[in-house]
Amino acid sequence: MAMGSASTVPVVDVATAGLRASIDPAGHRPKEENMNSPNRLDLYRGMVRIRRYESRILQEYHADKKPAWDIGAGLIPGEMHLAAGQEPTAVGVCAHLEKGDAITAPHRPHHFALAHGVDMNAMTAEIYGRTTGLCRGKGGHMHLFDPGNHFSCSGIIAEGYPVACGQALAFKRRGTDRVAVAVAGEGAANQGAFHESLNLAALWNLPVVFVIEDNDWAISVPRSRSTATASNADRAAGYGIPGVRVEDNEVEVVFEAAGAAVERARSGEGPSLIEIHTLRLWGHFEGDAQAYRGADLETVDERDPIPRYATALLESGDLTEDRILTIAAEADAEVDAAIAFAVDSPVPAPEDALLSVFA
Amino acid sequence: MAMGSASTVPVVDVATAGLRASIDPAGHRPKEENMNSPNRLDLYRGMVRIRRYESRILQEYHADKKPAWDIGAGLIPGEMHLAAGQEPTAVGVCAHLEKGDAITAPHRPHHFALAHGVDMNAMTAEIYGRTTGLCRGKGGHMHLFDPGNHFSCSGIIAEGYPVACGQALAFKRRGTDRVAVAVAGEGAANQGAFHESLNLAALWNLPVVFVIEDNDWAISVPRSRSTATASNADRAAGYGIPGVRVEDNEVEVVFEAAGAAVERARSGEGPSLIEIHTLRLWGHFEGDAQAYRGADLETVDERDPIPRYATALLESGDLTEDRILTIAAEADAEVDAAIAFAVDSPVPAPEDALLSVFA
Amino acid sequence: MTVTEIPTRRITTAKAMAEAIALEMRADPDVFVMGEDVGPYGGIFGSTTDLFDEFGADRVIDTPISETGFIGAGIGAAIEGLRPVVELMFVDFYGVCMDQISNHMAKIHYESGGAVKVPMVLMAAAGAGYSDGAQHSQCLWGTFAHLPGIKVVVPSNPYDAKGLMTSAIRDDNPVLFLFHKGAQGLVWMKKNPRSIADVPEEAFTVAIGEAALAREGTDVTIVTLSLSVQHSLDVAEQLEAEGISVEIVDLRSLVPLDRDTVLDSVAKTGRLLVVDEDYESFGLTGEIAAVVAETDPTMLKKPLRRLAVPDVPIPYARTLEYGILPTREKIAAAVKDLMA
Amino acid sequence: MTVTEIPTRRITTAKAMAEAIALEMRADPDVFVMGEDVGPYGGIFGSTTDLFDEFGADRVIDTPISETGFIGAGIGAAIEGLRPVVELMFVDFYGVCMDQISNHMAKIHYESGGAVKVPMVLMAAAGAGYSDGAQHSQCLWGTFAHLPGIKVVVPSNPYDAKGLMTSAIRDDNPVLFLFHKGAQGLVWMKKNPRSIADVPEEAFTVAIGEAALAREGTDVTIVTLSLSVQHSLDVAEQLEAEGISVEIVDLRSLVPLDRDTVLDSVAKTGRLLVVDEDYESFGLTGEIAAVVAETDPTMLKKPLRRLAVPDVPIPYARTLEYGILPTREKIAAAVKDLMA
Ligand SMILES: Cc1ncc(C[n+]2csc(CCOP(=O)(O)OP(=O)(O)O)c2C)c(N)n1
Ligand SMILES: Cc1ncc(C[n+]2csc(CCOP(=O)(O)OP(=O)(O)O)c2C)c(N)n1
Ligand SMILES: [Mg+2]
Ligand SMILES: [Mg+2]
Repeated sequence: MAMGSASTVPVVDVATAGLRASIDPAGHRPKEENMNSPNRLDLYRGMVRIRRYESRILQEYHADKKPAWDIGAGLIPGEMHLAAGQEPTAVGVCAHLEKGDAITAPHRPHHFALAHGVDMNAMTAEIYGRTTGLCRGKGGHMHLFDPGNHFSCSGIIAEGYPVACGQALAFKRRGTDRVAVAVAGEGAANQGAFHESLNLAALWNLPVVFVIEDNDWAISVPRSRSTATASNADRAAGYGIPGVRVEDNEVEVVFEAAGAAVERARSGEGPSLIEIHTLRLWGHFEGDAQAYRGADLETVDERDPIPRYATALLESGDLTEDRILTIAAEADAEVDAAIAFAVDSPVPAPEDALLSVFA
Repeated sequence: MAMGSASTVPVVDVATAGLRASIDPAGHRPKEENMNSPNRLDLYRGMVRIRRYESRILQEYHADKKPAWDIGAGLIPGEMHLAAGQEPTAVGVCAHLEKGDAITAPHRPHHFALAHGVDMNAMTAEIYGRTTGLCRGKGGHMHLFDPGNHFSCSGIIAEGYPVACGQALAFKRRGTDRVAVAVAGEGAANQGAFHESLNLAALWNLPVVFVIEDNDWAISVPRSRSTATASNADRAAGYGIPGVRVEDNEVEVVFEAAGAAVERARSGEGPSLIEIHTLRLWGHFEGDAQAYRGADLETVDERDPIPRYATALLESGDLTEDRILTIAAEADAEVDAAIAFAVDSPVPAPEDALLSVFA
Repeated sequence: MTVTEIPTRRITTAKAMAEAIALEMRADPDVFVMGEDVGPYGGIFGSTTDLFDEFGADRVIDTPISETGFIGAGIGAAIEGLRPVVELMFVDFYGVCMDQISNHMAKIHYESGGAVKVPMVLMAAAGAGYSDGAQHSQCLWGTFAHLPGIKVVVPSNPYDAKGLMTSAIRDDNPVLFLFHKGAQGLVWMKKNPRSIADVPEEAFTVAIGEAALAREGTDVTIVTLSLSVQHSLDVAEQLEAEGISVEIVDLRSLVPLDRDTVLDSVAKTGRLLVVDEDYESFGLTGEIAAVVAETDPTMLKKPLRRLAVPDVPIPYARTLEYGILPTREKIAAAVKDLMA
Repeated sequence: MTVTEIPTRRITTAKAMAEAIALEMRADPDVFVMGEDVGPYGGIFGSTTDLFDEFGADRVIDTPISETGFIGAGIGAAIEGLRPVVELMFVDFYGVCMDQISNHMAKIHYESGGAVKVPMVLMAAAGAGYSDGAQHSQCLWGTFAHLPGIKVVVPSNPYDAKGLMTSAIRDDNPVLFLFHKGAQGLVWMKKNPRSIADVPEEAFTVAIGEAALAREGTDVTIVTLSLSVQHSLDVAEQLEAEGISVEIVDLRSLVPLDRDTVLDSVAKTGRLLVVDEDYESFGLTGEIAAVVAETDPTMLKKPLRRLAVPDVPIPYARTLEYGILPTREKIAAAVKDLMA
């Protein structure tokens, strides 16, 4: 890490947080509830759902690449960037979103897709390259498009930021109170598009929440060798917008910070930036041996946010051991079904590659 | 202007500043002298020299475009961006530079070229598109290259910033104490290249001085409609480097701020940013009717930094009415000679266009 | 080419573009304009003249010099169903925003398997001829036509400019609309009288993907576009007096490319000159050559001729610049060569 | 192609690139490497393997994800006389830094009238075949070859990779070195055995601008480059058994383009297939067609054939992707068509 000290955000008082049922599968809740205390069980459930998904994709991705590991082989080919460890970011932010709000995610998109209500079956079928996929097999894991949920992602670093500004511009022009969330990694915050987007959103007072997932690494390059400031929140000041750095990879802390930012955007007060110090539990992409990671790798498991949150909820009485098992089982069942759906879906015909260049 | 308040820089005590002779035509002086009090007569002379040059180019540019004004016609064709009013920036900064230091200038480059010692004859011949020009007529007014003085410019907004970083990187790798100065307008500070360069220079501790000339306008777009912060100095903080905004278009104030930044770079302490609130005395380019400029245009002449500086120097006794005339006459003579040199030089043969694609 | 029943007036290409945009803005509140100096200034090359006065700052939006930012914002707005008309001031500046153009604007529809549409117009000025140097004088249409997912149109006259702009705005796909500065009919730039012409007042379309036979002839086919159409027409008139009959195909669109019109003309004349102000190699002239050579090379009575910028950056000095541009003199000489 | 007097070993294309860079770095302290993950990681596609260990962080520099910043910095360093080897991780990312590449790296020498040199290598991974989707699978060499001022080389095998890299580093001009991921010989990607081959240990050059006759034949000429050379060689071996004699021109360089080798071969065989993994229109296949058609279209006994990506973005699913790539099967079918 470079110079400067990170901003801190008070941890919400977990004892006073109540439990409420979610109203849609993605965990979106009515606006009036969102900004208040979190539904802790929903947050936990949302994280577990993502983790079970990523773990299973991990397993399936590698399953048929043996004995000679070939990136292009198997039922799931291509690059695979999994978000294990970063669940607090997606779940904490998306808990404040409603259907109709937009997200542009980067190359590591699954957690935000799931947390924002993208259909797990269609998403999985896309990752398997099937005709039932979100994009009929044309997009793949880095290019998931779900216009119904205003969700998209892009494999080009930081280039989802400008697109989110445009979605926010459309929301604003149409007089809605929709919000656009733009997500990128800490490595991406050194790309020109980041700067241009923050200035544009600030200048035009657009309802955007810029989220930076700081997982310490951009592939093999540590933050200290990519970023001249310890907190991108410092950069927000250069655009006259609020910037906050969430130092803890805890879903409730993220929830709190995101609530303020989403509320600000939704009420027409303009954009904000949230940098969340999160954790890349696994390699940058699958197949990454992480030799460069050194000692950082040794403590990774201890820093896993999900067991830690489970422990806290057990202690506070919000969760029981039984419930933990049920939640995991429910998630597994959903994931199993999605994988089965994908595997059973047809593979596209080669000649379909010629379709959809133009509308 | 948007939110926030500008940083201020103390005006140097003009009464204590002595007069010294310059040691080379560009006004470069030995290092040990540069950082101290300014040679006020040199500063004045440098500004007048630029102004006489720009005024004469203005006149020559329009002279043979009558009666029907045609941008491509006449002895000087093409776009023409003149820097009248912005002399304090170039002169104040370049007074600290030595032969061997580098500058990357933008589309409005003449003042920095002249202040940094680019040969007026060769530069003028280039603007006239002659074989004796700096670039044998291939470059033109936005593409002046003088490797001897490590001077270059580019017509693409902010894209000189990364190149200056690379020159600074070379200086540093070679173990010299050379400095690179990157110049751009306030409009350019919203381009991605600005951001990437500041981060890179800060991260690698490069000897760069980033200069922003804030002349309130980017063609017809006022700063308030381009920039979400009142001072780009605020942005420097996002890279952990010093940023200063010089609110007054006064050469000695610029000199003072630039001295600190150049000294910092030269001594290996890394980059800084200086934003100078300067004045675009004329149109964005020649032919610009400036209808968009409104009331701002009315006070332009009062804000001309050169008469104001002359008055101050007359009052302080550093300058006499006689001296003013001599300095103007000397400048005119030099400019006359340069224009004569250009006009008398040969026009390139059409087939020479095929040369120099590759070395 | 003009539709004579409808009231027309002589207007410039620039005015024709602005008029097409205004008509679509009146008809559809989702159409809006963004770009540098498109507001009170009216566009550096006049493409948005008077729009600000009529539609105000909310629909004619001056942007910061953040092309990645605002072109990306155009894409985002288009995804949400608006119909942005975004100006990149000079096509030469594509390099600061090419990712949004080629990896996003061009690909989102395809990547989404057709689920997402990007109904957006990106317009940009192109072309040389007034000593604006290597970074402000390029055409680059070959660069964009190479990349799948973007329709590319390049009008040569006011009528087509209006009709193609209307089509572009109504198209559900991203359309790159390149206009040659020298064909805009600007008061401050040397121009061919063909840059001012009769154009109907009301809205009309010119179909994207259809070339025009700008002139019929029997001896030589010139396939070209943009300002070079104007030059070629001048040359054809001059050569007619010398007994050479020149047919001119004005491509108007590069994507989709109207191969049939090209092939029909070459089949008729057997002699092909491709005139292009873009760089010669790996561009338009090659594509036209391939269209012929993969169809039937025996159509060519003689080797085809390419007249384009000979793979050098555009130099500044007038003699150098005209040394590499496809001027009337060079077009005429190439036609005569083909007839020799 | 190997020089037999010199000790050789079988190495991958990736290793050959890294070795060439290492040899030049040992010989010239001004050579250094910059890019994302070029340090301890050794380059995502192995192009800088082991360089960090030998030369350290000062000469093998990991950069932030700021391609405009660090490519521009490469240009600035080159202007001052250093010889940077800069990696753009995937050529698909060109859009975020194309201004530095095309308006600066490519033009400074020309704009300066020859006064300034930019001795820099920009290397980037290209190509599809492993389901990396529309933004990570392009070749795009046609895009760069269209723009004057950049030499463009694209090796198909380890020997040429080493020799061309050495030439590129020693060249006083900017050289874009594009390498196909599928021809790197990576352990984690399906590969053709041709991606591992004999290469001399010491430094040697392959001249930029010279094509190679990868195989001699008499019936059909395949003009191609990069991974498609490997496929074409496989096809030629297979078709030999069927009595069809295929000649293969491996272009190796696109700029400068070795027209003579192409024309000599087509003059000999009279049948031309151009195989390209870049997009079909306005690219390499067109350029080769033009070279023939402007020289002598009667050389062609039959219309030439183009086999390239049919103007669609690269789709993700394996069936779709191989539906549009120039596979061995499609090459063989096209050759047979030409012989029919
Ligand atoms: C413009 C661009 N440059 C480089 C890459 C290659 N790349 C993909 S992910 C990545 C690292 C991203 O790091 P970060 O933004 O921190 O996100 P993380 O992977 O850590 O989630 C890089 C360099 C890219 N996709 N786009
Ligand atoms: C990337 C890019 N976008 C747009 C332009 C067109 N352009 C040239 S100068 C200019 C305004 C520059 O404003 P500023 O940076 O404030 O400099 P000033 O002209 O005021 O000196 C613009 C938009 C350009 N040259 N490059
Ligand atoms: Mg990261
Ligand atoms: Mg300005």
